[in-house]
Formats: sequence, structure tokens, C-alpha cells
Amino acid sequence: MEFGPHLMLALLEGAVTSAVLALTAMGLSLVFGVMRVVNVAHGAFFMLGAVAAWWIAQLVGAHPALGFAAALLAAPLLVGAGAMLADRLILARVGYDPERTIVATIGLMYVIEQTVLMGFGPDARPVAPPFDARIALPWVERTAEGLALYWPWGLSITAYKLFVIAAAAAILAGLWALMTRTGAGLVMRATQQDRDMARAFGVPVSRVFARVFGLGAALAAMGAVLVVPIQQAHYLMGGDPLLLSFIVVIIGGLGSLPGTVVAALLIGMTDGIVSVFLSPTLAKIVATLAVALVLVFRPQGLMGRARA
Amino acid sequence: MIDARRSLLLHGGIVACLALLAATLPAYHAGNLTRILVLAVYAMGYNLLFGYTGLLSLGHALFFAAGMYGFGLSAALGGLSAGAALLAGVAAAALVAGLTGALALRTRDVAFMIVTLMFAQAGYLTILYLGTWTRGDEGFVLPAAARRLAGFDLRGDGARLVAALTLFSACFLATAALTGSRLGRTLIAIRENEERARMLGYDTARLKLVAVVLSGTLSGLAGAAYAMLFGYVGASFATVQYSILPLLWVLLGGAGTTVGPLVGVALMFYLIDWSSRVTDAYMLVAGAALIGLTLFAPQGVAGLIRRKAAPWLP
Amino acid sequence: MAAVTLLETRGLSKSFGGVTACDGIDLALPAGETLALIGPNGSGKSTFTAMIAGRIRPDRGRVLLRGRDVTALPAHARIAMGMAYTFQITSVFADLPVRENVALALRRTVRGEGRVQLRTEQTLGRVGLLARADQPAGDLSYGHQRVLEIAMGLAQNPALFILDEPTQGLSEPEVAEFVALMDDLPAATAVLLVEHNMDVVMRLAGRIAVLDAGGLIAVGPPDRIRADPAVQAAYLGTADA
Amino acid sequence: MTQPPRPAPTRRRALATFGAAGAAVLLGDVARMAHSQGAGPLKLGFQVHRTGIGAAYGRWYERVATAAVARINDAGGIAGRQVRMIAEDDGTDPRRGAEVLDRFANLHGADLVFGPLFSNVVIGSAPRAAELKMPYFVVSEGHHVASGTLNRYTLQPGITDVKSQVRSVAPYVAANIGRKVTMIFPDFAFGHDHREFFTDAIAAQGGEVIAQIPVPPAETSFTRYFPRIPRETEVLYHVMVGPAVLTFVREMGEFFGGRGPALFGFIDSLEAVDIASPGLEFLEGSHLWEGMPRFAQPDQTGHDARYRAAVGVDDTGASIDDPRDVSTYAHMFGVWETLSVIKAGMETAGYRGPSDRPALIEAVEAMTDMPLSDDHPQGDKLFNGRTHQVFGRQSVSRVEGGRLIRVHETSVEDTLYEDEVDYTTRPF
Repeated sequence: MEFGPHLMLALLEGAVTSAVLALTAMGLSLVFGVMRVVNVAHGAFFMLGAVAAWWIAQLVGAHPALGFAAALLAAPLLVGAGAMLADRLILARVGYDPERTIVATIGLMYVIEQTVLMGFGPDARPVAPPFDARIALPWVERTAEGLALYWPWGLSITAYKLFVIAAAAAILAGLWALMTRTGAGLVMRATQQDRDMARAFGVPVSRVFARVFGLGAALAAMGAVLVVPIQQAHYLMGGDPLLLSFIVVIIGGLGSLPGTVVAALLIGMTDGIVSVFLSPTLAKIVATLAVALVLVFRPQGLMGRARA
Repeated sequence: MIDARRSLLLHGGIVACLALLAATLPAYHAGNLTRILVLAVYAMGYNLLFGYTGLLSLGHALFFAAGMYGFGLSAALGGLSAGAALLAGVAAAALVAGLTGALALRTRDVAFMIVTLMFAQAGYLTILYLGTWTRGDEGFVLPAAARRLAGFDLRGDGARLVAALTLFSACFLATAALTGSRLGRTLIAIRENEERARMLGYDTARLKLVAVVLSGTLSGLAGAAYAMLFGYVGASFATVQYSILPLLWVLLGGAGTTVGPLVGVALMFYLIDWSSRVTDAYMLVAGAALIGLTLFAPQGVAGLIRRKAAPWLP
Repeated sequence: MAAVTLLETRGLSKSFGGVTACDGIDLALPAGETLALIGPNGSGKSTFTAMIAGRIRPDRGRVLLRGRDVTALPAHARIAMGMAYTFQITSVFADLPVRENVALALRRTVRGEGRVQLRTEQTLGRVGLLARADQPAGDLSYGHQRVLEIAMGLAQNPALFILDEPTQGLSEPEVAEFVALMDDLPAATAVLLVEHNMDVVMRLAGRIAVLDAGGLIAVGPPDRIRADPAVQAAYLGTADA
Repeated sequence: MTQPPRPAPTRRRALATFGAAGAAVLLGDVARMAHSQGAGPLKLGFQVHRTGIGAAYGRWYERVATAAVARINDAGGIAGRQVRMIAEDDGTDPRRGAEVLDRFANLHGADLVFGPLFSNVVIGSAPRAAELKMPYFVVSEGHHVASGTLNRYTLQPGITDVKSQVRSVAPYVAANIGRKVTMIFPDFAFGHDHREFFTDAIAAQGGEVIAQIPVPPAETSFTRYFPRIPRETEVLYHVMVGPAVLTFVREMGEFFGGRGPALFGFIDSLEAVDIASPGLEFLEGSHLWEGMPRFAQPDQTGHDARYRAAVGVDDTGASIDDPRDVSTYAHMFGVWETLSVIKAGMETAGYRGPSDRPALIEAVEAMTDMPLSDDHPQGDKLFNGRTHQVFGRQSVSRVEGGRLIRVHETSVEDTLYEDEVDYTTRPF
């Protein structure tokens, strides 16, 4: 494929990756920002969302769109509820100690993965997209008669992928409104600023923590529900989203909503764009090192401010 | 001073007990002991950085793999003898630790975790990218010459166990000596309060790099030894799984204790060994055990003993 | 002046996000002198001492130690040249025994663990913490932790001892003990003391330097400072409000 | 990190219980190690990918192994002795794989070990098999056995290796599909084998590989790699493994939108995947390599029918119990045939116990022709004792109406290549 269309396609694909990543990473960022703990089980919650989506779509049967809609509503609720339970049963009891939380959530990740393996099995299972039209895109080329439009091989996107981008943007906008315009958001932000002060002002910090943890997991699940019609539900699918979300959260600056979105775009796009220029595996190596070096030389993240 | 004598007695006693076990255990458990001892060296390397210096790395698989591939490639492709290849593996690990450590130490806390993780990920992908020589994920079998050290054929179970025990004991006693030394105590000071240590005149930036290099070198030694003793080099040892394992071992056994790594590896090994007899979901049992551990014994087994019975435990 | 100039700052300046914390401070401290640094809250005292110790990098100006420009040197290197530093907010190794806290201060310069332990016990004896040598430092009372931190400074036998508000939060008898410890310092030790308690300042300081809004408004012996109208206006009037 | 104190005795008791349990486990192991020399059932260790990335294959391998062992036992066992299969999960991990061999040898007292598919597990475990002097029958289709990198104790008598597969179908591709080939494959050893063997084989047919596109492992989205396919490509040769194969194929369809080059793929890209899944309609008319045809063909043999019935698979290659549960039909026959070879080898060698293991290996090495039969339902085969590798017919199938119809079958001769090793000269 020529350079132009290739880059265009990489950007489109990168936008879809970024959209899902932004949702997933936002969940991690929220937990990280408010609770100051590293949730290693975040990828497992993502996977749970995908598996729940498959299960709900199976139950509903009927038209794919109906099953998908049901999954988009119910899967995040289920996963969020599960996460709140985990918060009450485990994290609250270790007092949100950073190191113990890491170990406990690693344990939780194993437990979730193996439980899903036993119940759901080792196969990758698809969920039918609600709609699936392919939209071919034109490109310009210079011909004898001047510039002309043509339709290169493969320069296309599906209607569903466009929907994923729009849905992610809508959910993020909703989250933004929740955090800035509502009482619940105010309470979360206050807890993020200074949990002792918040407690002194009568904020029920432990209940806020449970809700934030649930909301974080639900965001991961939403990302997963959006992605299963493109990819499939598989019990080991949580690894990549976990790693990428971590990177996004750090690059974006801890707990910063706009920073997380910008970083998700950056990471999602980098992968695609670098792969235009380099052989695929080399591209991955270069992209990984590039992000690592950004962290090394701007440890406060791209959007964060240096602390005195 | 009494503590020092106690410490000598404890570490000497453990080595003696292990030797006794090695001589008496039935074949299956002797084989497990061999593996546990080598993996415990890896855990001790990790503990040096995490348990004693307070730096949580999620990228130690890079150092383990650097040792393993440094050994394996120089023996299989370079035709080096096992002894020379072992040195090459250790040197490779030290070099990689020095380079990545110098960069990663510009960050701290979670950013340090992520940067080390990403360096390790880049290392793993590099192994796959250089598949012509490394055979990627499939890996390669080491030639017989690479498994003969100082006249011993390490393909034999007896020689292998003796080699593993020797390696472990040397590293175990060395780390015990290190933790009691000026350097070791200074690293602990950095773990406890880095700014205070710096304002006592310690060059904490340099000392942390020293800790990364020591830790990486020991991890690389373990990687090289694992390849030499078990005859296989493969990319699965460079995956993120192998960065998380030493963290779990050390936490399970007791971070910042000399015996913790051994205890943690042995417990985890037998937890999986035992539960896999009962169920396929042995990782579920391991996961539940980790959760239980954080709830009920957060300082790990050795940490628990130190707190309850023996506060002098190094 | 017979004494050698131990520490000198020239035009030392620092601002944080447009707010000037220190503005062109010139100050000299000869060996053996105790200089108290006073000024209202936010006048730049801690920033100034942190720049001397190397914890904060100045925007402009230089720090000279024994005539040598140390502005580019990191903190640990300056400490190694004979500084000791105590934090405004007590900073000890809370999970380590009291004994080990002091030993760590000694071990950088004293060779041999036997000698380190001996000197540790001497130092702890001098500050009255020997009985608590094996407790974790974090279990000590607040006052004792301050004393421990001072002991860590004493153990280093510094040529320049920087104390950032050492008596903050101490009880009357503890303050008296602190003053006695300072009296006991070797004659050659220079002390830079950031202090709010004017009794302590008057009792210990050979000279007083007054900072206000990041600028040095007066330097001199206690009597002169007490009488200085500018100082009275800026500071003394509000000192113990 | 201060902890609220908890009653110590509970902990102490827990530790004591733990210690006692440990001792019991140790003693139990020693007692169980009594060997089965000449009496009792034969113990066959089955190294299986129950968890990890190979679990989708492992599940079907286990179904086939269970069925094959049941068939052997129903027919009177091996030399009159019943067979007990002991399965151990290797987690699709080479370290665990080698540890599992220790368990078979020193804990279960197994007579031999069979079954692994993933080549990293095979290569990681093989050195240990040789050290334990444990016959190790792999079902991996990797070239690692015949290439000579492994050892005398490791054999692959049930499935043809990738070198044979790739070389034998190249003439059909060149003659019937196209000569300018672009290859897309996973960027690790298995994919590299495809790359090397096919590039040579197509050149020998007057064709040419014009681009090679390696895809990083564990990749979950693929569209960004397809633009590297040159426009003059006549045939796109695709092979992919892992849980994301369906995504791979679907995105390939979306990319071309019905206008792309002809497709020739290895069924690995669609193994355990329903060919009628939504989004795969574009595969209609494309060609796939199959180790054994997933759909019952019009000229189906009775052997295939009986094999299908025994392993519980219907005429479309899906589970009889659940038509959505598609098998790994193109590979799993290898487990069945491996067990047939083990039975024949043990009976020929007069196997009585572990001391007869070398005799068993020599007996298998002496095998040559394996005719089409219920023991070898995939087809007739030729075993090469020197390279420890079997050679059999390969199929090329075309997707027609959502079914895979065989359009070409290679001969056994088509799969042969020069020996790269002679394991029989190596000592036991």
C-alpha cells in the first residue's frame, strides 16, 4: 500500500485502540488517583467484562444488537459489583497498603482467570457486532489528467469501529460530567486531594473507595464490551490492557482525566504509526522503549507538573 | 555481636540442613530441591533490591534472561566452555542492569515499576526479534559441552543437585554477609528513609545503582545457572510472568530477610505442586493463598517469625 | 576577624512559580560562630538553609564552603565536606533501632564496626538516650526523636551544623536540654540555627540574621538586632503572637 | 505497617498442621513410587496443555487421548496389560513442562510420556526426558525432532512436521492459485519455519515470495499489518496461532472487502473456530491446508467415521454434544495415532517395565510403513526411524458453501526430504 493510505489506515486503527484504551485506563487512573493503590487485577476485570458480554449476549439471543445493548448495560454493572465486593473483602482489610494491595490484586487476578477458565473454557469466543457495514475510503493519486480519487485496497473502516470511538467519547464525557458536576464527583475529588481532610469533613471515605473501585472496574468492563465484537473474549485477554493502561496512567499524570485521554491517544497512535515505518516486532520494541524513555526523562508524566 | 554469631549459626545451619536434605530426599523431591535452590538465588537477587533497598522492580525477568541468554548464546553459538559462558552470562546481566538501572533510577515509585516493566518487555521482544539466533519463543537446547563444569556432567541428577546447592550456599552466605556489612546497612537506610540517608552524606543515587547492578547480576547468575543445569533456553523466561514471580516469592517468604527468598520459593513451589495433584486450577489455589497471605501474614513467613519469635533475624 | 570564613553565600536567590522565596542573600559564617536565622513564617529561612545544604538548587547565586564553590555539588557531597543537617519536620529512620540511627551517621567516616558502636554509645550517652538504644526510633516520643536527630548531627562531628527549627514542639525542659547540648559543642563548630524561640536565639546566637519576604534585612549581634527598628517592624512585633 | 495482634496459638497450630501435611506428602510419594515392572497396568503419562495459551488445543488433545486409551483397553490393552493414562497440566510453559516430566518419572512411575503440542514445551522438556531416560512421544508438528536438535528419547510418530506440510503443498499453490506470494505469519519460531520452508519450496516451483510480514506474538489487532501486502500479490499465504486467530481472519476479510488476492492459509489460523462464524463469509472460495479434513468428505473412509464417533465429533468437525464447539481436527488425530504406535512398539519390544525403554524406542525406530487403518485413520504413513519423524498425506481444501471440501491430497512421497540427523547412532 502507498504511504498515504497506509498512514491513514494506521491512524484509524490507532483511534479505535485509543478509544478502548482511554476507557480502560481511565478506570485504573481513577482508582490510582483516589485510592493511591495499584490494581493489578484491572486487566482481569477487563476480561471479566468481555466474558460477561459473551454470556449476556448468549442469554438474550435474539438480534445481535439487542444482545450487545444488554451486555453494554449489564456487564459493567456486574463487574463493578464484583469489584466492590473485592474491595470490601480484601482491599479494605489490608488498609489499602500499597504493597499488600499489589500482592492481593495479583492473587485476585489469578483467582479470576482460573475461575473463568473453569467456567468459560479456554476458547476465544466471539460476540456478534450490532451492525457491521464496511466503509471503504478513497484516496487521491496523481494521474495524467491531474489529481483523481481512487479506492485503495484495504483503506476502510467498519461502522462498528466508528461506533466504538463515538461510544468511548460519550462515556468519557459522561464521566467528566460526573466528576465535575455532581456531588459524588466532588466527594471523589475531595478524597483524591486529601483523604484525611475529606474524612474530617464527614466524607464516608471507605464507601467512596468501594464506589471508586467499582466504577474503575466498570469502566474497564465497558472498554471490554466495546472491544469483544472486534476481538473475542478469552480468559487470558487481560494482560495487554493492563500493561497499556498502566503506561497511559503514568504518562498522563496520576489521576488526571484529560492527561489520561491524551496519553491513551498517544500510546494508541504510536503503536500504529511506528508500524508504518518499521518491521512489526521492531516497531513494538521501539514504541516500548520510546514510552519508557518519556517516563525516564519526564517522570511526572506529560501533563503532570513537576513537584518542588 | 551476639546477633552476628546467631546469624552465622543460622545461615550455616540452614546450609547444613539443605545438604542433609539433598543427601536423603527421594528422587522426586531432590529434583524439586534442585529447582528451588536455583530459583531461590533469583529471589535473593530480587530481595536485595526490593527487600533491602526498597525499590520495587517489575522488570527482573530482563536480568534473569540476560544471564540465561548470555550463557546460552555464548555456549551454543560462540562455543565457549560452560565456565566461560557462565561468566559471559553474569557479565551480560551486570551490563544490562547497569544500563537500565541508570535510566530507570531517574524515576521513583510507580513510574519505576512501569519503566522497569517496559524495559523487560522490550528485552522480551528483542529476543523474539532476533529469532534467527535465539529461536524466539521456542528456544533452544544447550549442547552437552555447555553442561559440563569443572569435570562434572551436570546432566546427572546428583551432580546437578550438588552444583545447585553450592551455588545457592555461596550466594546465600554472601547476601547474609552483605546485609550485615556497611553497604547492606546503608541500603536498608535508603529503604527506610532515603532523604535522611542522603542528608547523612550517603550518595544514595550511586548506592541505588550499585544495588540494581548487584541485584541484576545475582538474578542473571540464577538465569545462567538455570540454563546450565536444565539445558534449555527460551523466551518464556523473559516474560512478565518471570518478573512477577520473584516479587511473589520474596513477599511470601518475607521481604528484607535473608531466609525469606528460600522460604518463599519453596512454599510457592510446593503449594503449586501439591494443589496441582488435587485440581487443575492450581493457580487459583496460589491466588487464594496470596490473598490470604496479604490478609493474615503481610510480612511473609520469615517476617512473621521475626516479629513473633526472633527479632534478630537478619 | 581572626576566624576563617567557613560558609559564604553570594546573591543566593530562589523563586517558586513566580513567588520569590529568597532574593540575593549574601551571608558569611566564620568557623565556631553560632548564627541564628530568624524571620516570620514564609520569609525564606528553610529555603535558604535547604539551598546551603544542597537540597534545593538556587536560581541564582553561589554557596562557598571553606572558600570552595559548592553550588554545583549534590547534597551528600556537601555533607561529606563537614556539614550536618537536621530537618524542620523530624526525619529519623523510624523502623530502625535508635542505636542504628546514630551508627548510620557515624559509619560514613568511622572505620570498623567496633569503633562505630563505641562512638554510638558515647553519643547516645551524651544526649541521654542510651537506655533507649534498642528501641525502634519510631517508638520514641516526639521530643526524643528531635534529640535523636540532633545526636545524629553531633555524631558526624560537623564543622557546620544546620538546624532547622530544632526546638519546635519541645517542652520547656527539653528545650533546656537542647540548649545544654549546643553549649557542649566543640568551639570550632559553626552553627546555622533557624529558630522561632527568641529565648533560645538570645541564649545561643553570637549573631542574628533577619529575613523578611526573602530578603536579608539585618545582620548583627543580638543587642543590635533587638534594637533595630526595621526588625521590630517586620518581625519582633509579631514574633510570639 | 503495624498489624493488630492476633492470637498466636492459631498460627502455631496452622504451621504445625502445614508441617505435618508436608511430611505426609513426602512419605506418601515414597510409598507410591513402587514400580510396575511387569505387573499391573501400564502407566502412560500425558503431558497436556490444560491451561495457558495452548488450552484450546489441549482440551481436544485430551478428549482424543482419553478415547484412544479407552479403545486400546477395550481391545485388551497393550500385550494384555491395561493402560492407565495419567494427565498432568504443563500450563503450556516449558519450565513447567520439564517439571511435569519429573513428576511422571519420579512421582507416578510412568512408563513413558506423550502428548505435547507447543514446541516451546517440547524443546524445554526434551532434555529432561533424555536425562530421565524417558521415551517422549510428541505431537507437535514442529521440525525440531527431524532437524536433529533433540535426542534419542524424543519421537514424533503421529503427525507430519511443518517442513513436510509446507513443501508438499507448494506445487499445488504454484500450479492452481498463484505464483507471486506474500506470507503473513507469527513472528516466532513456528512462523519462521513456515517462512523458510515455503520460500524455498515455492521458488523450486518457479514461484516467488514477494513479501514476508511477521506479526508480533500476542498481537490482538492486525489491520495495521495488512497494508504491507504488495498490490501485485497473487496469493496471500497466511498462518496464525493463538486465541486471536478469529480476529486475524475477520480483519483480513474486512481489509480486502472482497477485492484482495487469492488466499491460501494453514488451518491453524482457523483451528477450533467455526468456519461459519459471522465475518468469515469472505473465505468462500479460498484454500486451506488441513492435516486431516475437518468436514467428512464424500469419499470418507470407515476409519474416519469410526474415529469421529470415538472422539465424539460430527461430520462438520464439531462436538456431537455442542455444534458450536469446533475441534482441532487437523492436528488432534496425531494423539490417536501416537498411541497406536506406542501400543505396537510396546508389543513388538515385549515391554515389561522401565528397563525395556530402549527396546521400545528401537522397536519404534524399526517401524516404516503404517497403512491406513483404524490405528491410522488419517491415512497411510511412512516412519523414518533415523530422524524419529513420520510422513503422511496432506490435504488442500477449498471453502465451498461454508464447508471445507478437499480439492487435493498429496502423496506420502511429496512430504519426504533428506535426512538431517540419524538418532539411531546416538547412545541411550
